[in-house]
Amino acid sequence: MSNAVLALQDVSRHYRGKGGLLRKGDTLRAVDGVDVTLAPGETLGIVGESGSGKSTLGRLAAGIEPPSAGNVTFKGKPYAPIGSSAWRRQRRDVQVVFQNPSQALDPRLSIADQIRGAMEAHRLDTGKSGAGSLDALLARVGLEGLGRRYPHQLSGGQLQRAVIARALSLSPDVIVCDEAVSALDVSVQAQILNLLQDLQAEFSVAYLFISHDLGVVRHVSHRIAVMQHGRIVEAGPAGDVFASPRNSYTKALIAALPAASPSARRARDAKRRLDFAKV
Amino acid sequence: MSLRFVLGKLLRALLTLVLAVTFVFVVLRMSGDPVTQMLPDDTPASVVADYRQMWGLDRPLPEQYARYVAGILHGDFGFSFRDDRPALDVVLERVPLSLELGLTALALTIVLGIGGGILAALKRGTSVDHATMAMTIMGHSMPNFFLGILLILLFAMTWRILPSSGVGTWKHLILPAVTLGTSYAATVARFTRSSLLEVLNQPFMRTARAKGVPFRRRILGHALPNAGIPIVTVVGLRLGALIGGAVVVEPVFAWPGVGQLLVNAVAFRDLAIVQTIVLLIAVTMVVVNFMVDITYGWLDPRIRVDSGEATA
Amino acid sequence: MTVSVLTRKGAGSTGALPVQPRPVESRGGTARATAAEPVLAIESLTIGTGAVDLVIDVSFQVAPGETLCLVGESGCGKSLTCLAAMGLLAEPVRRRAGSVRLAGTELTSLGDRRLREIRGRDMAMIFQDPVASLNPVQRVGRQVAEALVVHEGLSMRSAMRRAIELLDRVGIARPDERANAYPHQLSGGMCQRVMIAMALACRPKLIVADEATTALDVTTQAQILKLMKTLQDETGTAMIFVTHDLSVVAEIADRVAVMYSGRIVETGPVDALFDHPAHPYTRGLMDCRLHALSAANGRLAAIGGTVPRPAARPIGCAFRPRCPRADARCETLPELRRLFGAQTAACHFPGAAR
Amino acid sequence: MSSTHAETVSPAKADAPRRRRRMPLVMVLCSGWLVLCVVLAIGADLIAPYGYAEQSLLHRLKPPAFLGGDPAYLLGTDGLGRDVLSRLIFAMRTSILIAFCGTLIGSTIGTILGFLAAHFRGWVEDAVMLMVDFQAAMPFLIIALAILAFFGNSFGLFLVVVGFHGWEVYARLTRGLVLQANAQGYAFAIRTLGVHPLRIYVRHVLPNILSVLVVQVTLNFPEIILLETSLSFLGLGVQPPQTSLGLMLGEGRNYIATAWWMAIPAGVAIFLTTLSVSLLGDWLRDRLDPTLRTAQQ
Repeated sequence: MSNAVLALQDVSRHYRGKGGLLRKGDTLRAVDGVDVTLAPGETLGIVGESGSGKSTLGRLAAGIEPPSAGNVTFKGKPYAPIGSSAWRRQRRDVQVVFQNPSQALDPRLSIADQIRGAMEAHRLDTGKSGAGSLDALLARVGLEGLGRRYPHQLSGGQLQRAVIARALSLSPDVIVCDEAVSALDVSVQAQILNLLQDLQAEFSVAYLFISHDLGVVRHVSHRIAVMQHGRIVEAGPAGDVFASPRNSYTKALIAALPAASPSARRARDAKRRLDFAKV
Repeated sequence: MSLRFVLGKLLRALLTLVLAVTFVFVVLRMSGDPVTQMLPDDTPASVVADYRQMWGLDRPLPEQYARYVAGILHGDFGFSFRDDRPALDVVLERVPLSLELGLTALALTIVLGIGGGILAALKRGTSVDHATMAMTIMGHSMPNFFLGILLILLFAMTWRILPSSGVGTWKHLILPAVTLGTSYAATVARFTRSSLLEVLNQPFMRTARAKGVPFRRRILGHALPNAGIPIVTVVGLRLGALIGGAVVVEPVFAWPGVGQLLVNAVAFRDLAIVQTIVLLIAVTMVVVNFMVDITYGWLDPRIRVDSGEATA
Repeated sequence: MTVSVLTRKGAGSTGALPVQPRPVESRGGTARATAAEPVLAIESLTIGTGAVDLVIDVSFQVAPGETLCLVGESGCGKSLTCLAAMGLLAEPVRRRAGSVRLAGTELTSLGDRRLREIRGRDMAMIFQDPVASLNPVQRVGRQVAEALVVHEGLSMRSAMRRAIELLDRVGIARPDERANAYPHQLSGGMCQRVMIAMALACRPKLIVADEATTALDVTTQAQILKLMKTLQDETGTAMIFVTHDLSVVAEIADRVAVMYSGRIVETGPVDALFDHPAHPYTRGLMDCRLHALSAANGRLAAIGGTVPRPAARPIGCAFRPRCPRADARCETLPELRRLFGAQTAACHFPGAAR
Repeated sequence: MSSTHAETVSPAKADAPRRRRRMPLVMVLCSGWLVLCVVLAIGADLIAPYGYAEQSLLHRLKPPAFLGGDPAYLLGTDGLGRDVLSRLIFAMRTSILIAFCGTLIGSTIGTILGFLAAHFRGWVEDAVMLMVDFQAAMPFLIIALAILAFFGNSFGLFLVVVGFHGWEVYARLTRGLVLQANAQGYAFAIRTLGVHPLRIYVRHVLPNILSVLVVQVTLNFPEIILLETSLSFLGLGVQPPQTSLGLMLGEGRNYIATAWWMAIPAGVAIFLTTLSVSLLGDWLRDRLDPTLRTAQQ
């Protein structure tokens, strides 16, 4: 992975306990010595349960939080100090799509204005977004003719499309998707996942796809990393990790998945009874 | 309750107190030479110089500050030139009367304010609720000095059933206490209503209904213990409004308490008295806030008990 | 195509719902629970607020020991249906029509007091957010015990003893210590166990679980689902389990009712529904399911569009604008019709190939 | 009581946007009173029949015209033969001017400090919050009295002192809202796009929190009126020969048994003004509450 667009080397993020929440002197190791690389145009899935540190990892990778230790490099260069003007320029290359799209958009501006605002911040010609004109970009994400709408006039799925369009307008190399489809209804979730995959094929953008949902991660990712307690406990090509997990935590996660159908459930339960009888 | 929590709150209280003392000191020094202000205008220059040396005003500011603080710690709050006595003595002898008035008004507030607020919240949307809220907004908008004058006009002058001013019997207490308590009770009632309504909308109240808990038990056992936490806080924190109100109401009813003393002292620029009262009120508020914080922690287990015990 | 022929036949022979025979009318509302009688029977339930209907003409029944899953996306009216069953609808949302019978007793005509006596004793509810659903300033043991004090007249002391037993039974280690904990000291999964203990306290005939595992991690969800199944086997309680997750349905359901935009669009035994979903919406939900062990990369068969707002529901079949099979017929509302077996669907073209 | 019925919108009515859009009668009356106040304050010189210090010892303590007094003095005269109506109009000008300036000073300082605290965090935030705590802990009337006692009274100082009342509420509100927007809201998302913080605050955050701040103004404004009138009533605020509503009430207090018309109009004016602003504020808060706002505008 020498051509990695994004590389995290032995990265840690610790929070010092403050006040009553954590006892004095306790440090929370949200991310603890993680190595991750992301190739151009690739999707790396990060999966883990709540508190595993996967969201913190995403923020470190996006450069919106500084690591306590280790290096995060984008195209071989580290991120500039957060808040500096160099850092602001770098924001163009790495975009973030969060879980709750209604919180990511300014409620008082129209969708088109928000996208325009993002482009103006990077002195981009608003006529030439990643997909041509702004209208073309909106059409590309399935929001044709909705540019003048305000966030409260759109559904959750449409809002997430708007956020994706805003990210795309800056032609980034990487989009960090932090639980980007978790808050959406299943039918809409599928639409957004399809959109993300189409956009990747079209613009060769790389995704760092963070989710607690193993099914979603399995579906979109080329490679997968499983996180637990701030560490990556297993990583590899998506198919391999699910077909033959080696780590016990990965195995437990997969075993805890609900069955795909009632017949699959019965088969699984029967097998478990059999295994139990053998022991 | 963890020691850390108490110590943290104590530190905050002390910090506020230091800030109050510093505030008085800075204002005192900024406002001009205390010697020329505290001594009569015709004092000879040599006497002024003696006083300057005696009070240490020729020393650098940090030392002056240290002396000032040391003096306060020893109970030296300066001399009231109008009474020609230590300012602390003058102020302290007024305190019992102000306490009498303040506590009566507070009791009135708690009964009327919290009671009215609970009633309005439980009868939400009914005419009881609307009437209570209309009364609170009127009570809140009514300047207490105007209310006092109106009450005097009606009860003392027109109907002649209550004395208009002075102290003596319990009858003297009624008008000032009602006047003082009104706007405070209005604030407390509005706050009680809104915080109780907020609690009534919480998911755990639905759980209690789903459990089949009777109405009275839901309110007494679940809603009020949760709503009580912010209510206690606001009653304590808004005590400043009551003290401020007393300063205005006491002169209206010629109630010879600390408030009236303060107003007179400000009018005559008796600075020693003013600084004593300001510091006294600061101490009172700091103590009250500290007690509110501790009560809060005692009422709310989320603060009281260390969090993070177990996982499923 | 054969399916649709079958449908018409089926529709001709049995007509519209109710699918199961109505319980014998019992005079004076006295419960006469027989083995054949459903624990809960909801008929033609309509719920609305203002000028908008949120749940329309919903009917279903739950038999003793059975788990019925209510499935659908957000805004379909699943939770409202549950709250209505429990008599917990809060203004301005109210029941407009329909009946709710628990073990033969009509609940909609009961007064507040009688209804309260039934809630928590004969039927109990578990909610989505377990931490927020527990009183933050009361110890969890006491909250479990409260149901016993209220319904069985126990003293708090003996109720607490029972509460500790219950906590033990829902798999909480060191129950006597944990009974003294406050909700914020327990994890989400642990709080959900407390909620389950609370629901079980008076041995209800029916438990309504509204997205009870949605907020939990996969591993915790698996534990809670397993616990609920085990407890149900032991107690024979009927259960309504609301979820938007078809995988959870596969885990726990005996029978399924799929809701879309306020109406039930398909019902049936869980196997039938998974093997041959009849309504295009059910089929769509099945298709856009993602499963870690089955799916490979590729495009998903997504349903286009979104669930309509109740105020802007299309005339006729509400799924019409999103349906690949829709034509002019769908502008008239399809009735729920019996297909084969116990499966029913509200579609003019049930089971039709896309 | 019908007044409060109108101010709370029942859920059933919430579905009929037409009816909600119309202003309830009480609110019309409140706005009407406030407009009148502003007109009187601006045009006091033209409207008032006499000057506020114009004495006429021949016409001392005349009752209002409608109680058999001189028709030339609509609301009667005071102990120095000054026209009460004219004095009332000028007093309203002073009181409203002070409250207006005070609100402006407090809201500007508070909002700016709130933004600074939320942006810089660290010691800036600690310092601001310490001041906020101190200000909130001390009754403001006492602080104001102390400053007036030590520095002596001048109109400019009085204005500034009154202006500081309530800054801490704006600071706390602004800080909280900005932190919230920064932590998980739109402001954070926009920051990750590389937009300059100043632009985020001016273009995105300020417009979004403005409604909350406006509601706070409606709470703060009556408090400042009450503070000013209280101090003037005690003789420690606005000084004669200038006049303010509080001062008029204070002067009229001594005549309350014989010439009640000196004091009562001023008191009623204070009451109506604070009541109007408070009621409008309540109404505004209900309208601006996003949970009450209909999904479509």
